[in-house]
Amino acid sequence: MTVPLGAYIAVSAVLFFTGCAGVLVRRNAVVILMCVELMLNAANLALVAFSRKYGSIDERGSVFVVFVFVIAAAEVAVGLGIILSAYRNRPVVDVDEIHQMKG
Amino acid sequence: MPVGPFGIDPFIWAPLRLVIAVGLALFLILNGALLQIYLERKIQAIIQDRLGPYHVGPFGLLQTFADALKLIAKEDVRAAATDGWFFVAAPALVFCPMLASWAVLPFAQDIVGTNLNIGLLYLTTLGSMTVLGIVIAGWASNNKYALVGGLRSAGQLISYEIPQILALVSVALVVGSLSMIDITRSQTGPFVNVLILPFSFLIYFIAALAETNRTPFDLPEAESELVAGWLTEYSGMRWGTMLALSEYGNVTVVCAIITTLWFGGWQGPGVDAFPLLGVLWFTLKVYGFIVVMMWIRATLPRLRIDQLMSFCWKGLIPMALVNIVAVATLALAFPNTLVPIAIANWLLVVVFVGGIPFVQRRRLASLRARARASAAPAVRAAS
Amino acid sequence: MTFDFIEPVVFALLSIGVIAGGVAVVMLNRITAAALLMAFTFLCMAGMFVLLGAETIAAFQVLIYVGAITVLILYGVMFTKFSDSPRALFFQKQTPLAAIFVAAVAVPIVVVGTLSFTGAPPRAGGGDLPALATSVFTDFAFPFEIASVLLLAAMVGAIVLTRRDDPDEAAMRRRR
Amino acid sequence: MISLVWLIPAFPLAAFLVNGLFGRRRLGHMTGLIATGAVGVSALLSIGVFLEVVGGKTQTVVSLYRWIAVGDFSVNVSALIDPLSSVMLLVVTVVSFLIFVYSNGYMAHDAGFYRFFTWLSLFVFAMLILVMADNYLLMFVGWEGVGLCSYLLIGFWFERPEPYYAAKKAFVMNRIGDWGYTIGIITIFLVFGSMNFLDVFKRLEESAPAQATLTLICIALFFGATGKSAQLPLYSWLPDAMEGPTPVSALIHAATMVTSGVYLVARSMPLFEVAGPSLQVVGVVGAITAIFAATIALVQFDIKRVMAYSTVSQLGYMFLALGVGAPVAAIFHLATHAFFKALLFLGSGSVIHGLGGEQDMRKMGGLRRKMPVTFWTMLIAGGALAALPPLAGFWSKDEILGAAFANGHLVLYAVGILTAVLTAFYVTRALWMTFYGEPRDHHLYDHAHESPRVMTLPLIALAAGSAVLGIVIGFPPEQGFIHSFLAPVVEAGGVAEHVPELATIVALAIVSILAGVIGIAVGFSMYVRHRPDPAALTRATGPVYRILVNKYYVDELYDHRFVEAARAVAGASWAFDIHIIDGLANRLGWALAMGGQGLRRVQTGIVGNYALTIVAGLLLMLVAYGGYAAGILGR
Repeated sequence: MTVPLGAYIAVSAVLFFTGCAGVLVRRNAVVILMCVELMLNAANLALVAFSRKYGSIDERGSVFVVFVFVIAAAEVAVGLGIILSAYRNRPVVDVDEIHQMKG
Repeated sequence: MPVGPFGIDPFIWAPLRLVIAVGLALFLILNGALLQIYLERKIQAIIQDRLGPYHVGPFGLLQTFADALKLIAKEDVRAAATDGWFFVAAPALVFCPMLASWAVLPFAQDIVGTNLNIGLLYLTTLGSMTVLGIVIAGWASNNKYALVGGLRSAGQLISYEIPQILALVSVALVVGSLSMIDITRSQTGPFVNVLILPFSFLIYFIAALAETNRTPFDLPEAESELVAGWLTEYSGMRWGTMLALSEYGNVTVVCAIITTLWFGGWQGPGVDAFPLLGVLWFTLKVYGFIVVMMWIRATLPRLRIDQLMSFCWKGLIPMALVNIVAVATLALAFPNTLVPIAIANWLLVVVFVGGIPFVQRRRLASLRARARASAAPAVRAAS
Repeated sequence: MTFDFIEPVVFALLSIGVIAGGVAVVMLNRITAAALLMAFTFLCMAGMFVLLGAETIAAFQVLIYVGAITVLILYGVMFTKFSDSPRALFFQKQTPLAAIFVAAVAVPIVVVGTLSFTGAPPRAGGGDLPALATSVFTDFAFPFEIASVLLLAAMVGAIVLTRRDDPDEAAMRRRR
Repeated sequence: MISLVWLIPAFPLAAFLVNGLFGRRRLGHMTGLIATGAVGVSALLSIGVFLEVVGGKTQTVVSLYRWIAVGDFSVNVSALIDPLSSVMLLVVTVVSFLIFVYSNGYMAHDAGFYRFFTWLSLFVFAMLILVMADNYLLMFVGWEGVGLCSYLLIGFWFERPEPYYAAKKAFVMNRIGDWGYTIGIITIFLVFGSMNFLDVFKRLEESAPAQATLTLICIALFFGATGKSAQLPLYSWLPDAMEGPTPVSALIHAATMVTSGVYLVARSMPLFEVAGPSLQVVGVVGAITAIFAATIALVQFDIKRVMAYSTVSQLGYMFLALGVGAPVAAIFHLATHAFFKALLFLGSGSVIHGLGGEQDMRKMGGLRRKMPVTFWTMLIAGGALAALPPLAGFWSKDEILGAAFANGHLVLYAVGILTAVLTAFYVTRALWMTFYGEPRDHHLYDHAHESPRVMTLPLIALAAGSAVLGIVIGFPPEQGFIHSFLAPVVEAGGVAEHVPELATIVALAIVSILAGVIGIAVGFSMYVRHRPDPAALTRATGPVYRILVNKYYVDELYDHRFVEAARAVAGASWAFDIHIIDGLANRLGWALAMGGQGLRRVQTGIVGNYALTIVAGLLLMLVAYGGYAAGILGR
């Protein structure tokens, strides 16, 4: 007996929405960044699972996972850069206290 | 019922094999650490014209055993302000990846934990995991020296991973496989990879020194600046696990990688006749490199952190990139001979070794100029 | 008897680890703990990739997420001061609304996703490195280049964002 | 060798890039050497190509890459190398090379030295593209390129207003011509489904389209040609173009660019031959232009303007030749004219240089003692222009006239002869006023000096060309090398000029020699012996003279008719733009601003809220998808 695809999808979806909820409810920018990473990772799981099941031999789903890695790395680097520079101007990391762009 | 090796039911054998392998690895690590500590002290002593340990046992051979006993018996001290279970978890976080990486070290023809087809990738991966433990240790110690040490070490490890991986890539390009076994098999006879890719070996060796926090790159535990870096708050067997086991285990792993990738692994005279002889050759080569590392430690002074970083980012990484491009291009251009690659690599070695003094001189001159400029701005402005 | 029962067991453990880790990341107040648990989640995810037979992806996962991203985030945590009281950590106003929305989206997707892909299990291929590399460097060569450019841009951007130009350095530059 | 033909334009392009990028700061006067060297290499290459074509490799197509491919419309960037284009290549590169050498001396003291050579290299590149192109579109690229360079180089001294206006005028007039050209090539594509010369001509033979269409095409193309090679009605930019530096006038406005119209018509000869009256149109326009410009040239005092009008008139000759169905003669005259007219310009440039920028012939005189090389070379060139045997101009012009006569266009023939007389007269007048007689402005005369070697050597080379070129490739008349070489290309259509018998040829030759001699004689009697005295003649023919001096008031006419009209249209559209379009835009902007004021509330500035809205959007999408899935919402 082996694990059906649906199980992987379920795990991925649950993790995704956990991260989503985190992005919505947390205030600390760093934590929000972490939650975004979780969401990306969930997407990766779904991609790999699907490429395993449906993908032809050339691993297209995994290729997309590689690109997601790239995006994630870039996103963390830039996101932390933004957080740090914002923190340098005003020592807060709570995203709801950084609302100078309010209309 | 099916019968596995040694006439044991495979259902029993598979977990048994696992247990045996892990136990063997642990055994090797522990004793290796003891032996290496002894070696380190002796070699330092010889180079510094001292005697080194000589009280306990013949030639002080039992000294490290005694130390180990002391460490184990020691009381487990934990500063009150340290950070709960992080503090406890950190040593494990440092130790486990190192332990796991022994799974793919090919000691001999068939004596290997498992033959992963992405063995190299696996090793680099585990190497990168060590950082986490160190950072956590530095953080959990709740001690500024420890924190700075942890951050330094994290930055250093992350930076030096890049040239390390690039050097590995060039080998993978030439061999065409990531499995340690295939890489070893690819270099039969006298023509081991180091004759073809000396430059990537050079890069990897330097980067490996930094990866394992050996002098001249042992800034994280630079006792002159920060007491003992991220190890400050640790004592007893935690400290033992952290430093003794993990550090020396990592050194062993790195030297094993060097041996496998560039020096033909287990291969040596008479291996074909007696495969077990491979273990001997492998161990000899590995310990040869360990000794070299200790020798370097006794020889070279420690770098400053900015020198460390600028050397990595401005020196190693560009050269490693050049190396990769050259190797890849030549491998494509001459698919069935390695001679051009070898020539190019030796040239790179010459350039690198010969170039460093000039670069240093130029940097010194510019530094002096800047010093003068900052010293006498008025003069500069007038001129 | 065989080892067939291993895979589901491992999968169960891994999925528990993943989800628990994720929830902990969201709920925990201590951000360092959250970061570490995130790393744990990533590790379990890598395990899942191995279960799926994508060892390469698993290795990349550990290399990038655990080795690099977690450490970066720990840096961020250590460089920024944050308030530790649970009340301060959560949006007070929009939390219930967010919970409702997420639940509204999540439940159907999870259910549908789970139910619609039952049956045929994913085939656990062997090591996928050659296939992956082939398609990255042939069909996806152009996206690959774009991704590299993106990385470069991100690197430069991060450096520019976080460099603080100290005055005497600037003065030196002006004098030169 | 031919496969390397793309190197020929590559070198000037490289020179252009290098000079343009580094010329200002790095290179300084190196730019001249670089550009000259590059063009020299191109000249050598094209000599090789030419020899190879002579060796029998007629009509090779060197395809570089596919430029445009849209449906069935595909254009390659490829070169068509046949006798015609190889001759053009040779003329363009060699003359350019000599002029580049000359420019090194002439522009030496100019601030914009590097700019000059940058644009000049670009011009050579564009001209070569124009000549080598194997389809009308690529040719159009070169066509526009030379137009641009001519604009830039006429306005080279943009600090002064005149060059600036002249450049603008030239550009606008060229644009008018290009409009015709564009219509022509578009129609060609519509009719033949291709723009490639060979395809077009092949399909022309296969499926004979309607006469009207062909005529339209040819007239349109010819209109473009009139714009580029300064024929009536679009000639008037060329005399003003003399505001540019003299080498530019020599290269662009005498030797190469202005002849591209002739090249275009010659290239499209198969079309013109079957396109009913279009050839007659070409011939008539050419003839009128020839005599028209010649009459204006009689009374100009600016030495360069005289040359300019003579250029216009000589181009008229070439079109006349094309019109009477003698394209070979046209190309022949093109080649010889390139040499001797370039020489005349460079000579007058050297005179101007020697006199420190003075262009008015009334202030010159007696300069032959001061600058002998210039004098002798210009004398040869003048002889060639006046069609004295055995100089080059004689053979080509004689062939044109002969062809006109032989093909029964007697009116055109008469006009040609008359023009020849006038030409001989004004060239005599110009040379006399410049080099003979008493120096009229002693101050200038005393400071006059011969130009440096770098300028005189090209003069000598060109003089040699003007002297022997005709007899080398043009003798015996009607059967010379040039005929056997070019005829298969440009006379594929079959209106072969039937060769008259020797007596006729000799008679015609004598007639045209007489024409030249008469003109020269009149010139001498007027300016040496003052019989009749030019001043008196001027007074006698007051109104005519005034008309001529004022160039038939053509510019004024254009100003009134067209420029004013254009101004009116422009004003109207300006008003429309201001009031209607901008008004609309402003209203719209105002409305948007109001809306933004309203929507501002949404921007709380809190990231979490934005994320929440994203999730809400996801929820909406999910609902919609569920609706589709459940079939509630129809597809």
